[in-house]
Amino acid sequence: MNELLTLTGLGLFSMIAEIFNFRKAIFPVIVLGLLGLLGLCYMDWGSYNSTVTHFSMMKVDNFSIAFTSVLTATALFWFMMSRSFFEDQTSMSDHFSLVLFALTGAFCLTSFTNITMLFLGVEVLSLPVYVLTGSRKRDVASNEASFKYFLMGSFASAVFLFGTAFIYGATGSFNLENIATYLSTQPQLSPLFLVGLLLMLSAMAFKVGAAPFHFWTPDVYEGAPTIVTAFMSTIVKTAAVAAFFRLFYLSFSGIHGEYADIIWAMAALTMVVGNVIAAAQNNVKRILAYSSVGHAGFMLITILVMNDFAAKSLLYYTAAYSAAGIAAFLVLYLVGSANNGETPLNAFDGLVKRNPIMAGTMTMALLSMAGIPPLAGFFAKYFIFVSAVENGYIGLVVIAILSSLVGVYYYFKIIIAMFFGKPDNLPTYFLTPIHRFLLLFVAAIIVLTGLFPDFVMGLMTI
Amino acid sequence: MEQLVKFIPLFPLIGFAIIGLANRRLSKGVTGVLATGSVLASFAIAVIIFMNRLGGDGQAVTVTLFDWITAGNFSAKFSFLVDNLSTMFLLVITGVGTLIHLYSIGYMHDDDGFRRFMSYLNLFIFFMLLLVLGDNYLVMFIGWEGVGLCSYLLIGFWFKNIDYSSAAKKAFVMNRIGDLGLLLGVLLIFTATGSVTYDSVFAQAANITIPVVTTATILLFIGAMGKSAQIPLYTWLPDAMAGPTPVSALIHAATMVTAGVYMVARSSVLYMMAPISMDFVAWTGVITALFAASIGFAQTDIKKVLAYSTVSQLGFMFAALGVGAFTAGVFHVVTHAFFKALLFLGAGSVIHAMHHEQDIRNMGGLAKKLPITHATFLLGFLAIIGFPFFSGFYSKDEIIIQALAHKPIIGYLLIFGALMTAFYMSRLYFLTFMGKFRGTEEQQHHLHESPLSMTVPLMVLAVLSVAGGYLLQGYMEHNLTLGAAVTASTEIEEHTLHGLHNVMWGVTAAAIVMAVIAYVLYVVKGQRPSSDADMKGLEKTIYNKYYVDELYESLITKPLNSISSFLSNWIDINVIDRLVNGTGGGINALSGQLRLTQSGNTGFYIVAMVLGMALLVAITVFM
Amino acid sequence: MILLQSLNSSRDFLPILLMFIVAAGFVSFVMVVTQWLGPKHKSKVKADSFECGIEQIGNARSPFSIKYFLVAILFVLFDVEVIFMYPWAVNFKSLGAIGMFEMFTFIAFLLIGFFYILKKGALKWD
Amino acid sequence: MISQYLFYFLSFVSVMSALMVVFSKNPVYSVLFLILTFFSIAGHYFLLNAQFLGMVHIIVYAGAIMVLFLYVIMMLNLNKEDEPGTTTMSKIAATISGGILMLVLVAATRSVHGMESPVADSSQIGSIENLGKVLFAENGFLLPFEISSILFLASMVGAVFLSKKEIR
Amino acid sequence: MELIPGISTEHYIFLSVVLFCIGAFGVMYRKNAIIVFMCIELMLNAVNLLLVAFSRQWNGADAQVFVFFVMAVAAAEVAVGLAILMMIYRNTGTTDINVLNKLKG
Repeated sequence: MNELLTLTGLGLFSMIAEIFNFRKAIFPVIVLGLLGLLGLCYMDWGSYNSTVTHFSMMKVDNFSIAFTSVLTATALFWFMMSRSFFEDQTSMSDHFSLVLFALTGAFCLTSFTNITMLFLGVEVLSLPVYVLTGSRKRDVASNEASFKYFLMGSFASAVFLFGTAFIYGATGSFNLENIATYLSTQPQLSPLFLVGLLLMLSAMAFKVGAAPFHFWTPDVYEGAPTIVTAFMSTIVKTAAVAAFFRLFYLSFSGIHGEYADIIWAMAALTMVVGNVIAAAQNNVKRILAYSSVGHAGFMLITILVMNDFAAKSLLYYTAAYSAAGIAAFLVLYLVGSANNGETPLNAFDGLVKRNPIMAGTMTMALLSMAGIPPLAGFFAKYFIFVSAVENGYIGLVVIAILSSLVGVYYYFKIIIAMFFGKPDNLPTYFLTPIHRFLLLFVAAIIVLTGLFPDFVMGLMTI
Repeated sequence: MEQLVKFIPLFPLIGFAIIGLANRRLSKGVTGVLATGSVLASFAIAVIIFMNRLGGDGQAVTVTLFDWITAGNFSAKFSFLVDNLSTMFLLVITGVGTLIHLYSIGYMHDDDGFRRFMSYLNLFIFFMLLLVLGDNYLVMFIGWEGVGLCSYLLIGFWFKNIDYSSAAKKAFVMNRIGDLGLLLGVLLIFTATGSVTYDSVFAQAANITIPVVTTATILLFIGAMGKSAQIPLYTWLPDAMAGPTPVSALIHAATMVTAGVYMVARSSVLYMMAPISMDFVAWTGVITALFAASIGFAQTDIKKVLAYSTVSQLGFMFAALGVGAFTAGVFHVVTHAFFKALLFLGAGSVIHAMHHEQDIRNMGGLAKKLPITHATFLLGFLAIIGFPFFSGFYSKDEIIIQALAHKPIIGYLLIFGALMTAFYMSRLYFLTFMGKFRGTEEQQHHLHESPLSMTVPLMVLAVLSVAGGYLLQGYMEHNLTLGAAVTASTEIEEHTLHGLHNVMWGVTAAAIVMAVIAYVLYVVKGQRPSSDADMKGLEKTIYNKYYVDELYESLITKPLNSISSFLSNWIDINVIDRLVNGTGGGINALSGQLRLTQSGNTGFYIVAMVLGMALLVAITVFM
Repeated sequence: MILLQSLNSSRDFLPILLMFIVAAGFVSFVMVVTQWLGPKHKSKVKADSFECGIEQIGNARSPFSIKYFLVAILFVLFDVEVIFMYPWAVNFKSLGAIGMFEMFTFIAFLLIGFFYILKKGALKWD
Repeated sequence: MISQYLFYFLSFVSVMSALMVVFSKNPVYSVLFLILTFFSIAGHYFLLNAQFLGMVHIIVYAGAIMVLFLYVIMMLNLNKEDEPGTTTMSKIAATISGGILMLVLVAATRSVHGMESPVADSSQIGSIENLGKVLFAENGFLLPFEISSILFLASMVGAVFLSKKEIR
Repeated sequence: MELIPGISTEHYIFLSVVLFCIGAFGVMYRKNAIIVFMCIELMLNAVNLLLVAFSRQWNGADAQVFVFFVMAVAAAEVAVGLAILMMIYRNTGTTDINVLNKLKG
């Protein structure tokens, strides 16, 4: 609850700070605020038992604390990476307040116990991101991305609400506990419930970008400003998938058998589609966009497995993916901003010569995403595979490993360009101290969380 | 005392960190000393541990660094297993590693990327040590991937050349195919036993059903096939010769490529339970041994010959493992590490002297100009062909004897392979060091012996190649108890083995005869491989006074040459490369089709979503 | 009356419904009557925007100001916010101080938003 | 029963006008038909005893949102009848998939059994007082209520940000 | 059971499914962005209608309160959506969603 208030306060502050000429103070205050938020998470961790609910709407348990910590840390990195981007814009406070409001929504998504909160959280998260996607107002690509995202997002919201209505019709409640109770007491499942469940499933699949509801992802990721893409692929994705997991964990796990096959097929399709299409791309931003679709598929496996270990694996996966995503998108942003915003593969040629830190961190990030040990991404995949194998989804694991093999192929396209390409007529980069620190720090995180996965996994003890 | 093992991987890691972070701030000299010194320190500890164990009871000791992962039913510790097998590998890795680091100081001294090179080498040593030290499959897998990565970085070290980087890519892709098998195998083992730690896996091995263990071991072996360059995943290794020579010596001859052998030997308990897997391993090994040897006949690049010879020798090792002679296989890993590293380093010395000329048709008569290199190379050559009492003699004979005792067909084929080895290695040796110099005037003018930092490792390795086999023979037999079942059965057949030893003398003699034939052909008759331009025309102009020559030519050399070039050109390029490239192409084609769905049209996207939704509901509700 | 009873609905809303019916009836009555009473002479020339002989170019409504649009959008937002206040106002007494605090928080948010809009100049018409 | 006839009448109006929203060539007609749909849905609300909601519905949708739509259409001068770029293919695809969705949903929800009947007389459920009590109760919808103010703030900032001219 | 005399819950479910599908159909069928938005509003109204019907059936006010939030979100979405639309209109001079297909592949 304190976390929610802090975030709201920060959002309000940055919204009006520019008016009061506090422009210079915005960034330090946000950083301090987010650090404070991490402190609050630390204090709250473990002190909540599972009975404390706030207004019967949210429950701050270790699941939500753990995911909030990951989200907050990612947001901290995100602000550090994007500071220079927004500082030369006139509307810095608009951007920052929108992002903070989105974070508020993300926090609701990790701690809700009522579908109302889930719905409002999704909307509070999505609306600012629609706007941010279109924040390059003169750029038609940015406009198009924003429009597509908005249109399909509101369509998905309508589907979500329709599903909610059916669930309410079957159970008479929006409360997740009541729904779970309904499932455990009702011998005969109402057809309304199943339809509602599937519609909600579709909408959540849309939010995490799972096939066949993934179509918005590549286009929107490509069109959005790179900084915003970084936000979407890390924070929005983490929050959405956490919400997905929480919703199904708290309410629907009683009828796991009814929808298991569907999530199985969805996960398989998502992994294959994301990774295979990425293989033929030449724009690095688009490669990362498709790879993000692929990662959503891996994350879906945890929703299929649906136990405590799966929750931990999901936490670890999102943390690893967010760290790698921040690093990769920061490098992408730096490369793109020196190249008129374009990020074709050959803009990375010989990056190792032009800036070893950027190339090194990018390599780490890509290797981690590809799942090469001992980096964090490997264990993230490994834990998910282990949990899936334990529950007998061996076929899915085979598909997952095969598609991650395809993943290695396209990640290496980028690495090869960076190491073996000829840097003709391409600029050398000079990093600001904050970016250099961020790159090195994230690279260290990728390695350290790989070596000590228990640290992240231990955050959550459901 | 075994607790010291913690420091063994630590030193190379520190070396890597210092060199990698300091970069330009360290002089080349300091860098070289630091890199070599860190591995030397590890070697010293390894020796201490080894000596200590020699006097002790030889029990395996587990040294836990920290509790690594505990999540749900899954737990793994980051711990090291010190037993006779891992100690043996430790000695080889750090020992040969030290020598090759030393050698690199001289060999790479003028290169711009000297520091980067040394840091990569240190990193490689670190991962290799993790690979052999880990007490569970997970730590091993980390080392496994890490050495692959370093190998990739080092093959592509001279990345200005586009061929090199494509070779690096090929190496990586092929290794990933193998890794897929390995990972699946480990997951399967985990499913079956609920653990990935060697001890508990082997303790529960009896509870696993035979089909599962067969599948798991074959999957593991697929990993080994990739890493140890067995058919059909071998083509990356010859291509990997694009990297600097010390890399070829260290990674692609002495250490990394034997990781597959280590892994199979480590899992010997599982393999012993699965006869089908054993057959699979043995046959893959023997086919690779013969196939690669036959390709070795026609190669003219000095490093390529050695590369095919490595593939072939690895085939020998797997054949040994496959027949249940795990100890013999590991023994051969050790001796092979000595003499093959020696041969590669010698070749490097030659290349260094010849100013990066690698074609043996342009060499010859180097014995006088490069006395140390020649002498050491000769010893290495004698070791590999199994000249009596050299190291190769002991290990190779052991393999063949065990094979004859357990799977005779494989034994006969291996004898044939040994003879082939003797021939093409002799050809290499004689063409390089004997006869007249065939290079350019300028090259001849600049011929010089390599600096001391390069020749000292050669001499040390030469000593090991000569004496290593004899010294270690007893230790191997008594202290490496792998695949206990086989050892027991061999004792029963003691008298048979004795007879087989006598057979081996005949084989050795035959090998020497092969060498002599090569001597006659390439030195006395001065025959040499025709140049690329007139491969067919020139063959007839070589004088053919003796009927024997012609007979030999038409009966042996020509068929062998044509088979060899057929295998290397046709199968390599048309079958295996096409298979590898075809997979990539297939994915690209599929990708090209799939991306059409991403039409950019919002209306279409929503139609797809609606249909998806309808499908979900229809499937769940109506089925 | 019978109709409304059969709807089971509360009679409190009867006047409102009647008002709607009267309003709708009046509008439709006027529209029908004007159609019926007014003279109808349709011609192409008469439908033209201008009758000065020059062909019209473009459309009369092409230039627009974004400011007006912004005002309309903000109106919608505040309009919807107000609907939350009816239930609060009706229950004002029973909700007590806590309810007061809740609504004040809500209104404070609104005011911050309003302040932001004012300072951003979103409501300036020129 | 008169309520039955009223239901069918309102349903007919809402479905027909909804279809007309989709099929009208002129966007202004679409808006007007949508308003008609909203009124008929408000009628359903009254029918279902959700009196306050019905009024709010009219205020919000017909009174504010649809005015905004109409305003935008007028401002952008979209009262033209042509709609370029619509291919027959896409129309067919839309019709088929819309039809499939309806078919599947109707079939899936057709056999609703075991619905409990209302516990007591529910005429006061939809009253302002009752809704206010639920909305502002401690264990009611207080938190979403406050969160929705954040939503409004976010959309205000977003709308202002996107519409505002960039200062050069 | 009967929500109102002669009319059962199934009737309302059927009605809102039909309205929802008409809305979804309109989203796919029309290419004018404004009308597409309107069709989404239609879908939301189908949801509201269903919620109100269920509220009557369960005798629960929470569904009606939920409808408030749906309305609030609809208003916020419309505000943002129309702002995006105006921005696009300023840059491209059209509201045809077929024009917006540059990002693909």
